[in-house]
Amino acid sequence: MQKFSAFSLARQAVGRHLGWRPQWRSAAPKPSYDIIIVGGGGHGLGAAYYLAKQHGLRNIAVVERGWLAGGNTARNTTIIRSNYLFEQSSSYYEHALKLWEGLSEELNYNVMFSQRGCLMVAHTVHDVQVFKRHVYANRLNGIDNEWLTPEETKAFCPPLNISPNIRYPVLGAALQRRAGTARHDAVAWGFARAASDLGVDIIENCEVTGIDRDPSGKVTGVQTTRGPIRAGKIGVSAAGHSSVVLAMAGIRLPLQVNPLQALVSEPVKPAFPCVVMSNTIHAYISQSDKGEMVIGAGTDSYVSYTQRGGLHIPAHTLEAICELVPDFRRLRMLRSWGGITDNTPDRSPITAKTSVPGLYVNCGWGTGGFKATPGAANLFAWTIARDEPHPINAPFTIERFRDGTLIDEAAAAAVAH
Amino acid sequence: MSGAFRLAGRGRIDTTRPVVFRFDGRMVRGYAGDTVASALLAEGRHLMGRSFKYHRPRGPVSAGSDEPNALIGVGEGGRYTPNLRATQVEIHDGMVAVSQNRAPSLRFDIGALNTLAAPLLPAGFYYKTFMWPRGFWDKVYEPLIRRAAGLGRAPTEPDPDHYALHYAHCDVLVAGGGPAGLAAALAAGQAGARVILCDENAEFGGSLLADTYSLIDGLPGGEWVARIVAELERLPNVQLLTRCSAFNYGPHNMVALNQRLADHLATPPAHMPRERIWQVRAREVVLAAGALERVLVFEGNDRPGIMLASAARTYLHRYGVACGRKAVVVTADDAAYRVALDLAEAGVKIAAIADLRSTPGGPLVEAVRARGIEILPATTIQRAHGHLRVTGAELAPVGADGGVGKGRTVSCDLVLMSGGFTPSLHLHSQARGALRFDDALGVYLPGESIERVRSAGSCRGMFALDDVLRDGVAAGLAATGGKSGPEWAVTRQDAPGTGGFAGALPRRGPGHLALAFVDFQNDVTAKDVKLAVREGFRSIEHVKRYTTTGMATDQGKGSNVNALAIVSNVLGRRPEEIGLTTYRPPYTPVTFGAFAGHARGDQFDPLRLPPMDAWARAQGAVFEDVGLWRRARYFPRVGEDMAAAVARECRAVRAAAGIFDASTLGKIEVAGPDAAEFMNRFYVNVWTKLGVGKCRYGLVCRDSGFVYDDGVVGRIAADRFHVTTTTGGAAGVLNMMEDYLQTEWADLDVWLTSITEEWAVIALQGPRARDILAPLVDGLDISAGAMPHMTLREGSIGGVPMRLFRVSFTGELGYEINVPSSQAQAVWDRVWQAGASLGLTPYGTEAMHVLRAEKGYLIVGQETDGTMTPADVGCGWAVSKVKPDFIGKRALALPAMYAPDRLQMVGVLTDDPRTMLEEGMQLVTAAETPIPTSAEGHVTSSYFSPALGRSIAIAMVKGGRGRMGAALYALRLDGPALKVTLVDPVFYDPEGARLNG
Amino acid sequence: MVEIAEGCALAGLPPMVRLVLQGRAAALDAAATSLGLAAPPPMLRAASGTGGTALRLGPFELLILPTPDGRAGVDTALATVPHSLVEVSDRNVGFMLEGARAADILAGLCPLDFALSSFPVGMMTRTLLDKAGAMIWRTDAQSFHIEVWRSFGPYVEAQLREVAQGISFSLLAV
Amino acid sequence: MLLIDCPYCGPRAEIEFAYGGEAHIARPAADVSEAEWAAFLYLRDNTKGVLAERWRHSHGCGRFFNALRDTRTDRFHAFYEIGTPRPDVGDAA
Repeated sequence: MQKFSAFSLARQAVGRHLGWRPQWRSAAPKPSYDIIIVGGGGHGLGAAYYLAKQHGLRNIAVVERGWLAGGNTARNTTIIRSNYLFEQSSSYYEHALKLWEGLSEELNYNVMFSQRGCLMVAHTVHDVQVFKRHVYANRLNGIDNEWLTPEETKAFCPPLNISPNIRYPVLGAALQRRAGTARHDAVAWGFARAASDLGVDIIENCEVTGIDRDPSGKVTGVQTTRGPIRAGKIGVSAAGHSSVVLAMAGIRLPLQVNPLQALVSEPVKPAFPCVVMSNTIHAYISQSDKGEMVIGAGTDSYVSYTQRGGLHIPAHTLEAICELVPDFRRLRMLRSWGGITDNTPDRSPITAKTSVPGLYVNCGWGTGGFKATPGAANLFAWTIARDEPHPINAPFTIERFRDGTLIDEAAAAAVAH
Repeated sequence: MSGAFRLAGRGRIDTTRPVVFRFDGRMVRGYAGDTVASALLAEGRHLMGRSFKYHRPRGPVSAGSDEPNALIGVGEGGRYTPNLRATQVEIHDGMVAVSQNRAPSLRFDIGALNTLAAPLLPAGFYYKTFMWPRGFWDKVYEPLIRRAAGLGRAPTEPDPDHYALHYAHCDVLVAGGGPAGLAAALAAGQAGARVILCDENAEFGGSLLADTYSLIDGLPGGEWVARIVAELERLPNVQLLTRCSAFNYGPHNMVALNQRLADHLATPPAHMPRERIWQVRAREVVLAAGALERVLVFEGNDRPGIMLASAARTYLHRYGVACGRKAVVVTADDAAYRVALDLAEAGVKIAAIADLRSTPGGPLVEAVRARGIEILPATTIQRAHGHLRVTGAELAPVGADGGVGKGRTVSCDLVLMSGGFTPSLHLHSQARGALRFDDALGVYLPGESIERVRSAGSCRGMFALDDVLRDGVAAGLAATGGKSGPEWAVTRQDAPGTGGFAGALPRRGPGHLALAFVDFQNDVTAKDVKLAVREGFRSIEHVKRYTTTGMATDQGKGSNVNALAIVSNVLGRRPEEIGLTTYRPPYTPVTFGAFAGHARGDQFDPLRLPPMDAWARAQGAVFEDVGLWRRARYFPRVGEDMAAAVARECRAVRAAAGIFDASTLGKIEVAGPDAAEFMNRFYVNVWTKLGVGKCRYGLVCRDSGFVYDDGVVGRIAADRFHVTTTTGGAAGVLNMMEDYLQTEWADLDVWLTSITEEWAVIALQGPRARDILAPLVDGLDISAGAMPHMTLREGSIGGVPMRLFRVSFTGELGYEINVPSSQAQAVWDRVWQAGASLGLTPYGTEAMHVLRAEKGYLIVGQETDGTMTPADVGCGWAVSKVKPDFIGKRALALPAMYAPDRLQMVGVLTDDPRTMLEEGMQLVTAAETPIPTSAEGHVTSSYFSPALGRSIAIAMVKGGRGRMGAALYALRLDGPALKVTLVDPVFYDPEGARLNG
Repeated sequence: MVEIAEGCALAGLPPMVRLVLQGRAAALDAAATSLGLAAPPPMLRAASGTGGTALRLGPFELLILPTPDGRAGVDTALATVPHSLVEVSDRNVGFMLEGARAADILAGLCPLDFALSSFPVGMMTRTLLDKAGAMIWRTDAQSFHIEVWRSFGPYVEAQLREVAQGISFSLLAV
Repeated sequence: MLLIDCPYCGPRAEIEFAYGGEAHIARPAADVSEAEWAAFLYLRDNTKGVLAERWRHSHGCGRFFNALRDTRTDRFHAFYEIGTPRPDVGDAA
């Protein structure tokens, strides 16, 4: 692997940048692998990386039906935080957040993790109760979260309108200072580069069309648009398409995909210093390094794989943004896009073994998948390598829906984003 | 004439109406009809902006909405708007415009030093560096990068303008009002269809407005356009919208348009919205979006004074502006020859035409030759010279082998480039239309779509004017099923251009240091694109993301095809194998405020006020938002804070009586012969045995077994229940009822009606409640014996119909007086007067919460969080053991639902009665707890209880009901943990004597 | 009536008796007969008889606006038929929006097509006026009877006024 | 914004409707196994293709009804009343 640094950049500049090599090998499928990861997004690439790096496995492939990181990795609003309500959730996201904090060095790839802080703004007495519960619960779990008064909220994020005379006044906010944003593409590319360097085959434009199993039911490989590939274990990390892939092994998932839209403004000079989320009025905003305001809109209600939704959804979000930050009313939407979120009934993910031996799944991340990327990848790798979950992801099974042991972040009003 | 480059007698500007505006503080004179760009160009000024990364000086490259370079800030104060295209902004008197992304000035920008560092700043450089030392990224490097990035500054004042929204429906929406669009609209309009025609420009006509050569029915372009527009205006079924861009093509032919109404006016009329978004549902859509000329990629192609040939023609014919004195034309297409002729005819010297093709020919070329203009076949432009303005072009011959020979430099102040035309496919692509690569034209063309949409004219690769008009008519007819449409004779036109070029121009030498721009605004050069490919980014989406080409505010309108061609050349693969990046809406940027439309301020969300709101306001109440409702939280007297007011209100209810507006409670009338059966299936409780005139507390679970809502239900008649829900749950419960009724239990004869707003609810609570109420009700015996707790009576109060519930959420003797909403205030006044001498006190939601907490009554949504069973919150008694089924029954039988360590509702008391817990506090077993630790539970409600003279709290604790008397510790954010004792959650009057009094 | 845009006026409607009848066909038939109608009006249509007006909100639902004498007849007619009859006189408030721009103003808040060919006189339906549920009933080419739940009245009225203020600018009915 | 053809009211804008999830999932009796109950509550086909789904015309006639929609394109193929069988439209996109 070519080391990335200011020095290597300068040296390559002398050579007019002709010396750079591909950041990852584009591989053709071999007949057989120990482990195949289905899905070349951040989670899948990261899982392959950790399998190779931490579990000493080498004969690994990542198969991706399109181009690398072209799904939700490329379509999210890059918010990273771990201030979830339930201990199971916050432990999982905190595991990810800790990995984020060292990820640039780990991968020798600047993922631009920027711990700008995330404000969850309260507009009602009920919001205050819920967010304070978050603060106390997080602190008990060793996760930073603090309560700010409206004035403190304004001091932390000056463009916010904290006038008491607006329709839903700001009553305060929960602040996680270690939260922030990262560069979404860089995470996937960084994992791909590092995994490739450890011998992982990254196979693009290779769609899985079937899962092969032996008479005992154990997986033996996959059928793909580039031919059959044998595998000892298969880890599916295909976001919304996980249902489609697991159906090939006869497994139904508690999963429904919905369009999720997001948008950016035209770039402007630095004007918004942190991440702000308002669940009550559905506004999620931060400013990218380029200067664009990155805004998450709501989820369309229906099942769809089209990667587009109705314009009324982002319009509703922009109404909220204009109330929360009235100075931004004259900014303009530059680009909007839709992704496919894979949602479980309790809005918590699944990172688990399945009922089919050798088949593992990591899905159901809804709107929270990006922030979990290194954590989910790390624990999914653990689960595949050891054929048992890590204690952190042990509660995130498929069976919890049968047993009634849900981790209901949605119902707990911690609308994930 | 103002402006040295203005040409008398040309252009569509109104020279009788001079306009004065400011640019960077300097007065600029123009005319009505000018844009900022045309007015500045008329002064000979091309420098209008600075680029994103290298801060290169830039001038306009286009004359329309696709402009990447000439971005300006316009307006002042709350009306300041960044990043507007100078090529689009229409000037008016008093307008203030500023250049952007430069310091200290546009001519001298310190940021331009970045150009010197360009070798160190290739595509993606930031991924490779700024990693050391750890932690320096967001503290040191990122702030520096952020300050350098961004374009204009963000507004810092609220926008005073208004915006509007409008839904429209039509048979045919025509997007684009050039020749194809006008023809389509007229054909569809004459066929009787409801037609909407929109165009982003100030006037219809598109390319015809800059075409003085072609003749249609003997008329030059502009005159023909005027005739057609007049015909369209006469059709009552046609809606014409200028300054209106179709920007979003949504599912099922819902197309959004953005109409700009006010910005071009010096003093817009009062109440004129600044912009309006049209949401158009069209039966059929005709896209007549036109085509955009491609820039050429060569070293220094970004110098001010280098622009698209078609742009120069537009400035000449629409604005009467010559963009320079001496021009060099570089082209791969015939169209630029017409531009050269037009400019020459207007007095601009054409120094040379460099044609990339080896044997340009045809009538246009001959006409140019005849005029004595030098044509250099098989010639490329090696580089452009100049800094703040182009000063020369180095033209070099291209050999048969593709090698570039030594050239000569031609001095000039204007370089016009034409790489051919790229059809605008944005809306077609947004409509999920397929794209197909056309080898002959070397561009993508629209293919099949899942929507009812068709493209017409140059946006589908048709370039000859007569073809375009015929195509427009055909599209209009196809969209309406019409048989015949208008016909015109194009009596003079240029033959459609042949040739075209995409990618980086051939050059002499490797050009490793050359800055040949693909994406102007984002400063992406040809070598950046090549570097991305070298580093393994082979998908065009990857190239786009790695280099940021196509991600600037023009969204790749000018750059995508060139980037694609470069990748294609490097990889040696055909363009269609590489693909095209997805076209993302909007077509051009759209103001946030326009999306918000009327939803601003108080109208952001409906504000629902309960019937006694005005009275509460007159009493000086403090309010809180509960869903859409605004409810009185407490009624402070002079000098009282919230704690004092709430304590007083609570004491009054316990000692005398309180009055409370409970109207927001959800209410549903469940009626029909099968009403009781329905209630049995829906609620966890049993209803069959509930007598008429009796009430019962009802609990609703989901089929997951978790508590969803609760409320008192009264039986009005054998076949009629008056159901109440929580305020927030009203809509959800009714929807859930309808869901089960319509889809699971369609056999039942029972129907549901929301009566939330039919009946206002006046809660009268306290030991004196009966004394106050008894004299007011008409002939109704409400004595303890006649009307015990949990009963209801129908009757009247002062002649007003009434449903009177004897229920209590306070633990006191209490009534909820339901009266028709329109008469609620009158009844309230009567009760208020009657209670005046008996200590009747108004109370708000906060006292209501305290009083219910003293009694250990739960609030769904406060004690519960969607993961609680009835038993968890102490309501296991309500769950029927005998019913064969009800919603939630099966799930409640799961072992996990009655596990001993489930969270259970308990009371908690601090050692010090003055110490208050905070809602949300976590409970643990030891005062000194290592972090992280799992919680034993958490505090859900915490108040100071005036009745007990101490703090009280409710908590959900693991196995809590079996741990009465045990000690736990509530963690504070700072300071030592607080010891608490678990107690029964009913703090006050546990035997219920007061309730039943 | 208050003029809220050129040639367009808005007025609150006086109180009136409103009854929601739900039931199967027999109940709707019986009620229609008692109102003096041959049959219940078809979906999304209003019909008036001697006993009052019936508005067909749903396949199993009528909104009945009885005449002062009509109410008793409805009760009587339904006595033996399974049904639900609930008075909602105070649940709703009504507005009258009249004038040449009335349909345009509604189109600023409502996604329905108000062209006469799509929404003829006598048609009514529940729908949305921006964020408020509403019932719109076209009583004449340029007259609309609007009903919303009481607490949404101020919001809807303010929205109608806001739209009306900006309606005249570059907007023509098609 | 989808255009949804309510079987009772005709084509209307999506915002008048509430989505009701996958159709034809019958609620089992209360004595089924845990796995069957969980399947009823939570397991969904999440079809990529033609999906039978429920909508409620909540800001219209109030009725629930079923629709067939291709989740790859969002194109509707049929609208039909609750309780009636799923029409056969094949797998056309």
